[in-house]
Amino acid sequence: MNNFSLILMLLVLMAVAYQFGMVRSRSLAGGNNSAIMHSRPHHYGMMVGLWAVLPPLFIMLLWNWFSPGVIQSMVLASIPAEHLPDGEQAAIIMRRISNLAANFGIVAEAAEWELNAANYLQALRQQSALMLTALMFIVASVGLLLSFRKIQPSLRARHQVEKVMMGLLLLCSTVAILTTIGIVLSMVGETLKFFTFIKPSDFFFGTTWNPRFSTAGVADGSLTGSQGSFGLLPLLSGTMLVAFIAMLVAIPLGLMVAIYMAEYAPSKVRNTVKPVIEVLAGIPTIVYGFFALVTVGPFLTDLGAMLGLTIRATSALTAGVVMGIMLIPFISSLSDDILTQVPKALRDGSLGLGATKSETIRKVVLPAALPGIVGAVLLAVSRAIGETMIVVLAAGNSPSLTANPFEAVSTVTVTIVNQLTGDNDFASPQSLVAFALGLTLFVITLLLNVVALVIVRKYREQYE
Amino acid sequence: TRDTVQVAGSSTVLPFSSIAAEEFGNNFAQFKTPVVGSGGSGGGLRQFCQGVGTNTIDIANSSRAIRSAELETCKANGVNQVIEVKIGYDGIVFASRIDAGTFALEPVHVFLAQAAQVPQNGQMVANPYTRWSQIDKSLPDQAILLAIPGSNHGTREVYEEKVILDGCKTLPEVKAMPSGDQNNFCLAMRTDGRVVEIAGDYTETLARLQAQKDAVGVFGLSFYESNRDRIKVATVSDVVPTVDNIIAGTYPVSRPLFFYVKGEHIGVIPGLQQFAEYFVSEAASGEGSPLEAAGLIPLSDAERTEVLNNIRNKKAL
Amino acid sequence: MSESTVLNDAAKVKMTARDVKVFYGTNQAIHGIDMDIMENEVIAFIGPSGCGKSTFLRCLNRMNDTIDICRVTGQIALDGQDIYHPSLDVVQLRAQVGMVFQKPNPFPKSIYDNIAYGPKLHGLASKKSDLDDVVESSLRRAGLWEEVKDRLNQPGTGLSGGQQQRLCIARTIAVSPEVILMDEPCSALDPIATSIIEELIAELKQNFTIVIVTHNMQQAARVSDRTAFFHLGNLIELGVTNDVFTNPTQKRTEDYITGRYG
Amino acid sequence: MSESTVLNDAAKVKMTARDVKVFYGTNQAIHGIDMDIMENEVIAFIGPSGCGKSTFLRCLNRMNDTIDICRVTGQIALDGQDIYHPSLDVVQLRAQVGMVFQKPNPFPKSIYDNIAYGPKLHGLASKKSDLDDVVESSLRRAGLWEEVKDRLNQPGTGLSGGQQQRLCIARTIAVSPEVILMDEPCSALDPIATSIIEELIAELKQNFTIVIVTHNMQQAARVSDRTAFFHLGNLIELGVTNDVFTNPTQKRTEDYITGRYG
Amino acid sequence: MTTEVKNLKGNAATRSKVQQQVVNSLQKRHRQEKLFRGAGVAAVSISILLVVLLFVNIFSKGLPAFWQHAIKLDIYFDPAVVKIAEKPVQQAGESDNEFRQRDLEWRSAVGMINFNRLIVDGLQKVIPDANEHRRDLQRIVTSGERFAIRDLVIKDPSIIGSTQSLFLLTDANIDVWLKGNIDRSLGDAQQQLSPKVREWVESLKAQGVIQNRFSFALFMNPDSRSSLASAGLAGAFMGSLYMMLVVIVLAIPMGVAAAIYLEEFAPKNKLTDLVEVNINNLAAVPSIVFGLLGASIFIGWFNLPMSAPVVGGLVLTLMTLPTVIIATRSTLKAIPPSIRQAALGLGASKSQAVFHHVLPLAIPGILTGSIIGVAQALGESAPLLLIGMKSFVASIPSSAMEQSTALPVQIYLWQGNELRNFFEARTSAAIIVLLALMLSLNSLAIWLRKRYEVRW
Ligand SMILES: Nc1ncnc2c1ncn2[C@@H]1O[C@H](COP(=O)(O)OP(=O)(O)OP(=O)(O)O)[C@@H](O)[C@H]1O
Ligand SMILES: Nc1ncnc2c1ncn2[C@@H]1O[C@H](COP(=O)(O)OP(=O)(O)OP(=O)(O)O)[C@@H](O)[C@H]1O
Ligand SMILES: [Mg+2]
Ligand SMILES: [Mg+2]
Repeated sequence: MNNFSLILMLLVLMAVAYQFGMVRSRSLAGGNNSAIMHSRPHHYGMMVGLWAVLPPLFIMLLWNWFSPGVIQSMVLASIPAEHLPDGEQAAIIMRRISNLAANFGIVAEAAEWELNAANYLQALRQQSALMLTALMFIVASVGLLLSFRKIQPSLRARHQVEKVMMGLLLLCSTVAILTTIGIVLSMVGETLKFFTFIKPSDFFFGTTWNPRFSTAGVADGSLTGSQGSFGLLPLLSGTMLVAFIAMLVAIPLGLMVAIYMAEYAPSKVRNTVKPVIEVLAGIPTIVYGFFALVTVGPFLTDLGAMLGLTIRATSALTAGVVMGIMLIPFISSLSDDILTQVPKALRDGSLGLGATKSETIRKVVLPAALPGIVGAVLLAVSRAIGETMIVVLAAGNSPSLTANPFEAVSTVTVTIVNQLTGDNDFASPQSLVAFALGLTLFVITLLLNVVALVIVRKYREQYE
Repeated sequence: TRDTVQVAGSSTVLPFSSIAAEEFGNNFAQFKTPVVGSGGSGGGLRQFCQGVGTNTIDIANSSRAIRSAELETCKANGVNQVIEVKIGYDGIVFASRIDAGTFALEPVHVFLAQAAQVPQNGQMVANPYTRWSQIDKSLPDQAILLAIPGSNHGTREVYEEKVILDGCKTLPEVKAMPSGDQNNFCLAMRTDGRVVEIAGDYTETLARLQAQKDAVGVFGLSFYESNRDRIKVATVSDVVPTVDNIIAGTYPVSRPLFFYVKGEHIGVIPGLQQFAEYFVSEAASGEGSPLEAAGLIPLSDAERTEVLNNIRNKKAL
Repeated sequence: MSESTVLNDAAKVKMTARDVKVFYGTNQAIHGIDMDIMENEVIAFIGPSGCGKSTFLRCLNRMNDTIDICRVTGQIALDGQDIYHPSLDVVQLRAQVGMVFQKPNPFPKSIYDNIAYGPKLHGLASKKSDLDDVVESSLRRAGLWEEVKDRLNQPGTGLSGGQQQRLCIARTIAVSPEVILMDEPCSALDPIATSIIEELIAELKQNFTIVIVTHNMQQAARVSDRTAFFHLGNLIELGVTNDVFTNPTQKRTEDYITGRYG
Repeated sequence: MSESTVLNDAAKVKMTARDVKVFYGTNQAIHGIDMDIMENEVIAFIGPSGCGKSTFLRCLNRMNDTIDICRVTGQIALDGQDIYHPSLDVVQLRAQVGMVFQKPNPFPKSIYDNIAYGPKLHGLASKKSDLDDVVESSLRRAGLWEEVKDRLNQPGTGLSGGQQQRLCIARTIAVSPEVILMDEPCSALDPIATSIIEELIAELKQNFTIVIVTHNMQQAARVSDRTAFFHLGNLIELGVTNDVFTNPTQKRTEDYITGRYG
Repeated sequence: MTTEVKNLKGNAATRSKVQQQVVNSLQKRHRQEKLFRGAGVAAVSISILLVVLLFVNIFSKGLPAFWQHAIKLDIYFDPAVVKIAEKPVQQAGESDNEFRQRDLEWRSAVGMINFNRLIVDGLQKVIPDANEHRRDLQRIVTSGERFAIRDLVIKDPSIIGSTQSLFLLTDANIDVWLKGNIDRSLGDAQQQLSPKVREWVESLKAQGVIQNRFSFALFMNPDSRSSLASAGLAGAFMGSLYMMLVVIVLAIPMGVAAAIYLEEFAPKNKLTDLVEVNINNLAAVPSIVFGLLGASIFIGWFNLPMSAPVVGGLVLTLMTLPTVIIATRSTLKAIPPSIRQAALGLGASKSQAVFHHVLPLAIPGILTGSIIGVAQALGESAPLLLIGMKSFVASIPSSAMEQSTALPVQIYLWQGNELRNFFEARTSAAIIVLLALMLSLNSLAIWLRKRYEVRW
């Protein structure tokens, strides 16, 4: 029986057990009026259900975790010694045997002993499944019976059920931590591999990004060892340049929008304009990228030509401006929240002294909200740094160390995509660098976020 | 188990592979249309070499031959039957904007335009050229601006081997160098912004050209064919890049395209062998075929027979 | 209640209210109030919660303007000038009629900047030394100078509640208003801080007209010259404080004062 | 203060507190209180703000458990049974010792569901008709039935403040508690609603033991049998209400009652 | 005593010196006020303008792509060409498998027929000089249409021998030419279409044989490479749909559960602080990093299939989770503690208070937060590029385990297509579809918020 149908069975069992528990607790309460049940009938039902299902489920998990290893060693043990080399080879033989058993991916003729082993494997697997089913059944029945018998007025079924529920909730909230661990794990290994090729100092402080084609010259034989240069700085500077331009667009606009919305706009205007501006936040970044590529870029070039500037269609400026547009609602709604959190008492205090509205905003509200706004801006910066699609399409993909916004640049995110989906040898530093870049980016945004969080939190506490 | 052939890899091969897959699906009612992923040659081979089984791909597209290190990884992961299939050739062309000057390039021109240092009067000096006409009188009098494929592209390799190294090594000063230094010298690029590497696809190169009138870009032949209204092609060593010239071998800048079939999956994944054979059949990729129309330069008859035999005999690397 | 009974003829009328009605949306909070406020008197507003004391107080310097749904009708005049006249500048009005709020609300700035804020806004001091003078004299008048003179650069929010409230009073007098409105200025303070503020009010009376809202009848009795009793948006009784407390003319006032409700 | 002086021998003791101390983190809010609460009496807690009235009240049905940093020592017993005993089920306790809060807090559900929630939760009514009965009788006892009987399906939040507070009281009596704790139940209400609630308390006294916290001394005087005066976390005086108000034994009580502070 | 109430303005005499100074400062201050307010209005207007600009831009580019040129041909299903056996029907006693086998054989046989002949014959009827330019004739109808005709025969073999009047999509280049998306003044060498074809289509268009019709192909077909004109969004749409299902099924319950735990039950300690920082951080981690995670964990370790919506869905789930958690938590925070206290005071346990009272009240907020999270996931593309969803898939997936692309990836693929003249408009059209989805999700969120908002 496969895992899926086992789980289905368990669910059915749970429903049955639930009924049992409920009926029994009802009859206990009804039969003897003096017995005041601690919990409600459905709590008892649920408790019996959980006892009937959780232990077998746990056993199933354990079994699925350990049984492949056990089976594998049993199969290996059954193989005649002369065919059994050590170490690495064993894994390959095992794979071949399991392929045989699954009837999949066998190429050369199978030897007699291989076939035997495969049959044995097959049989063991079947046995294992049977045993698991039986074991689960037994455990489930024991759990059901024991918990069923335990039902008494004084039994705190609700507490048990609530504990299990709490465990479940706790489990869900650890997913975030698991994700972070997953992110780090998925990158650390490859990153370390990368650093066996390239010195970390060359990576972190290198000023040129020119990772030759992974195999350029290898075929030729004469160029071995020339891996190109993997300097992070040009990418980082490109990232910062684009983010900086984006902030130049987003901060003034976003902040003024927030101020207007929070302080001036009559509620009617606010109610209509806010969703409209928030539409900007819901637009997929690929759409912004496309917009930048086909509309904003050429427009900026024409504009530049009119002013006598050469602006590339795909440049840091294009990407930055469009990214800035994307971030307007991000900044405006965060700042709006923060501005409205500034207590009315402060505003009243200032107005009561005869300040005008703008004076109140500029001299009292904004300074008071400043930490929060800085936090919001930092969050926006971390977005800008992590943004990919706009830059893929609009920044021009040219990793050079430049501060000229009219030039094409490249960013960390884009380089990750390019290096990983390019034609490079997958075991070469050229593609492994993507992981190093990913990890670097993760650390940078982590730091930014922590700083932003600390600031925003401090700010919140200020008024609590 | 899976009943769809799964392909991934080079984005250069992707269009051809997609067309082949689609035609295959339409022509063979009994098989599903193969799925063609991109991810680059490296990405494709990475997945290909992850092992055997339904959750690994069956075919890896590649715009270059598999490397020995990759093959070793494959074998270590139990992929022992790597069947190499050459599907044809890809022409690489230089093109400029339709309203810019017409180029008749020699490899050495391109080298002189992109090199960090060039020989002058027996001395190596930092590249002084800013206009094509300074390199050669026959070239248009326009600023040098070269958009070449980024180092993550397979095209870059061909460009460097077939154009830059070739052009560079015709110079007597280079010939005089110790052979160990030649490549390093030839491949060093100027960094004054006149050469830009395009890490994205050809549309990005095209966008570059549209933004800058003077730019000369490197494209695939098929991309050029589809955009003849915007760009015009340069001759290389006086040969016009056409399918015929490439087949004839007179146009120098071309490269073979491959895919790799996982022998272990043949007979298990329905349609795998049929698809591989269909791909290289005369009907799909011969002359007058849909793939040729899409810009693939067909194999010669001899090559085709050999490749087909390789598939049938599961001749592994 | 006829006005003549409560007015001291020697005093000059500072503010007048005629038939003032206030609406929050459709809900009427004040039902037509007439009142005169004399120069240099302390007038206390008392009454059960929700009777409209704060609402009426805020009408006097148009702080009600900041509440969207609030609408005021009738006439209120300061020195005979209608403060709801369209051409009147609210900013100027509020400089003339200052306000101290229930909860001390110092700006999150230094003590010095808290006081200097108003004078700077209004351009009352052109030189730094002028400003220093204003700050010092205001703090002195609020009885805070001795306590804070060594830490003028520290944040005003770091002071104790009573000190903060005095800071707010100092901040208000720094712009030399003519009238000071106080809405339950002591309700957030402990008894000791409260008594200091009460003394301060007695002193400020020399120079300012003071309107104070309080829940604490003992406080009203202690600090005010006249007391106004509000109930359900109406001004029930207004008279000399001692009379109102010992000998109310209205039944409702008496009930309230003797704790029959509230 | 010895207990014997305040205990009426005829009455049965409902709850006892012995040396109760409460800490919020490191800050001690209650400094050892002993008290007996009689069956079917109304006992009022008075005292200045922050003196620990609410804190002590919340100890009586362990609502303090919901405050993370709160720690209680000493013993509190209900009918002789320690309510802080580890084996005691808080949920049961709270069904026995109900609570009515300062601000009326009906659930945003229908009036019917508001009342029926508790009985359903505790399985007090198995049939719909039983439930209907419980709802009706609770509303009747809270004096709300006539006003709402035609709109039991309308949201409880749509009632007026006083009605809402009565709804909350009805909701509490629906689970038949033995003791009802009320923390300033009238502070959010207008005078009329307040007097209705006060009458209700007088009636509920027949069946329930009632502990009420109030800021309003007049209210304490009106509704309670005995009054406890708290100050800075200590129980200063506990006695028959009339005695406490007219003839306090402690100086601090007298000061407070005569408005010297608070 | 009564005081006359005067409406006097500027009663300078009664003003103190200080008040006079206040008056003097006023003009400048009011000007600043106006400027500041003006800046606010300007910022709002610019932002709105940008929204409008973006939409106008994309709609003006994309709307034409919803219409495509098709040629109306009378196709004679010539029995001499379409020679097929009887369509198999399942016999009594025949197993499903046997029948499927026979059916497949029959279909294969039908597939061998050259349906192009029928199209060419049809074209010859409307083009007089067709025979001289047979090669050009092949370029008129897009190549995929022969399979459409084949499918007609497979569906109903009885049409053999009849003549059907059909609209067949023209080649992509013809569409480009007729829509004027290519510079017509360019020389023959630069044109995709031969002079002959251009001449033909011009006259056919004039005759009304070629018409610009609403393109159902765009919505009904999967992507296509060999027959560009019939490339459609159906595959990508379904892929996105499956991914969203995965996200909804996983991210919302898990996110809500996590939020409930953290907000209502978790003790405030270092661990929950860590979780909190983590969640906030994940909300801002670059999406591309999630792609790396997906590639190595889900595909590499858990051996899930490549390019399948499940994997995409899982990656997007992890991305959406923080959004859902944060939204839910702030909704829970906004619910007054008095509700919880009321329930506790009646003898409800903590979890009963939460599940009976708090959660129902939080549902509108949770829904809006979730919908916004899902909408974000719907538009996300960067991580999908790294888990093999940047694929060419010529079939419409029928389950979440089957390979497919997603709408944003399809946009990315199309914008990079070499036939720019054709695909620029198609890309915009795809964007319009995506935006329409997004906006309807967002308005759903707004509607829900309005509809279920509880006020207290
Ligand atoms: N911002 C507002 N919006 C709507 N109604 C309001 C507002 N402020 C006050 N009210 C209403 O106006 C009436 C009078 O309120 P006001 O605050 O003036 O009373 P008060 O006498 O100051 O009471 P308290 O002693 O509690 O401060 C009340 O019914 C109140 O509900
Ligand atoms: N949740 C809490 N956390 C920390 N300290 C608290 C908390 N609740 C009350 N306190 C402190 O405990 C002391 C007693 O508070 P309590 O609320 O019991 O006073 P009270 O007599 O009810 O006052 P009031 O009349 O204002 O309601 C106060 O000093 C208060 O600051
Ligand atoms: Mg008030
Ligand atoms: Mg209290």
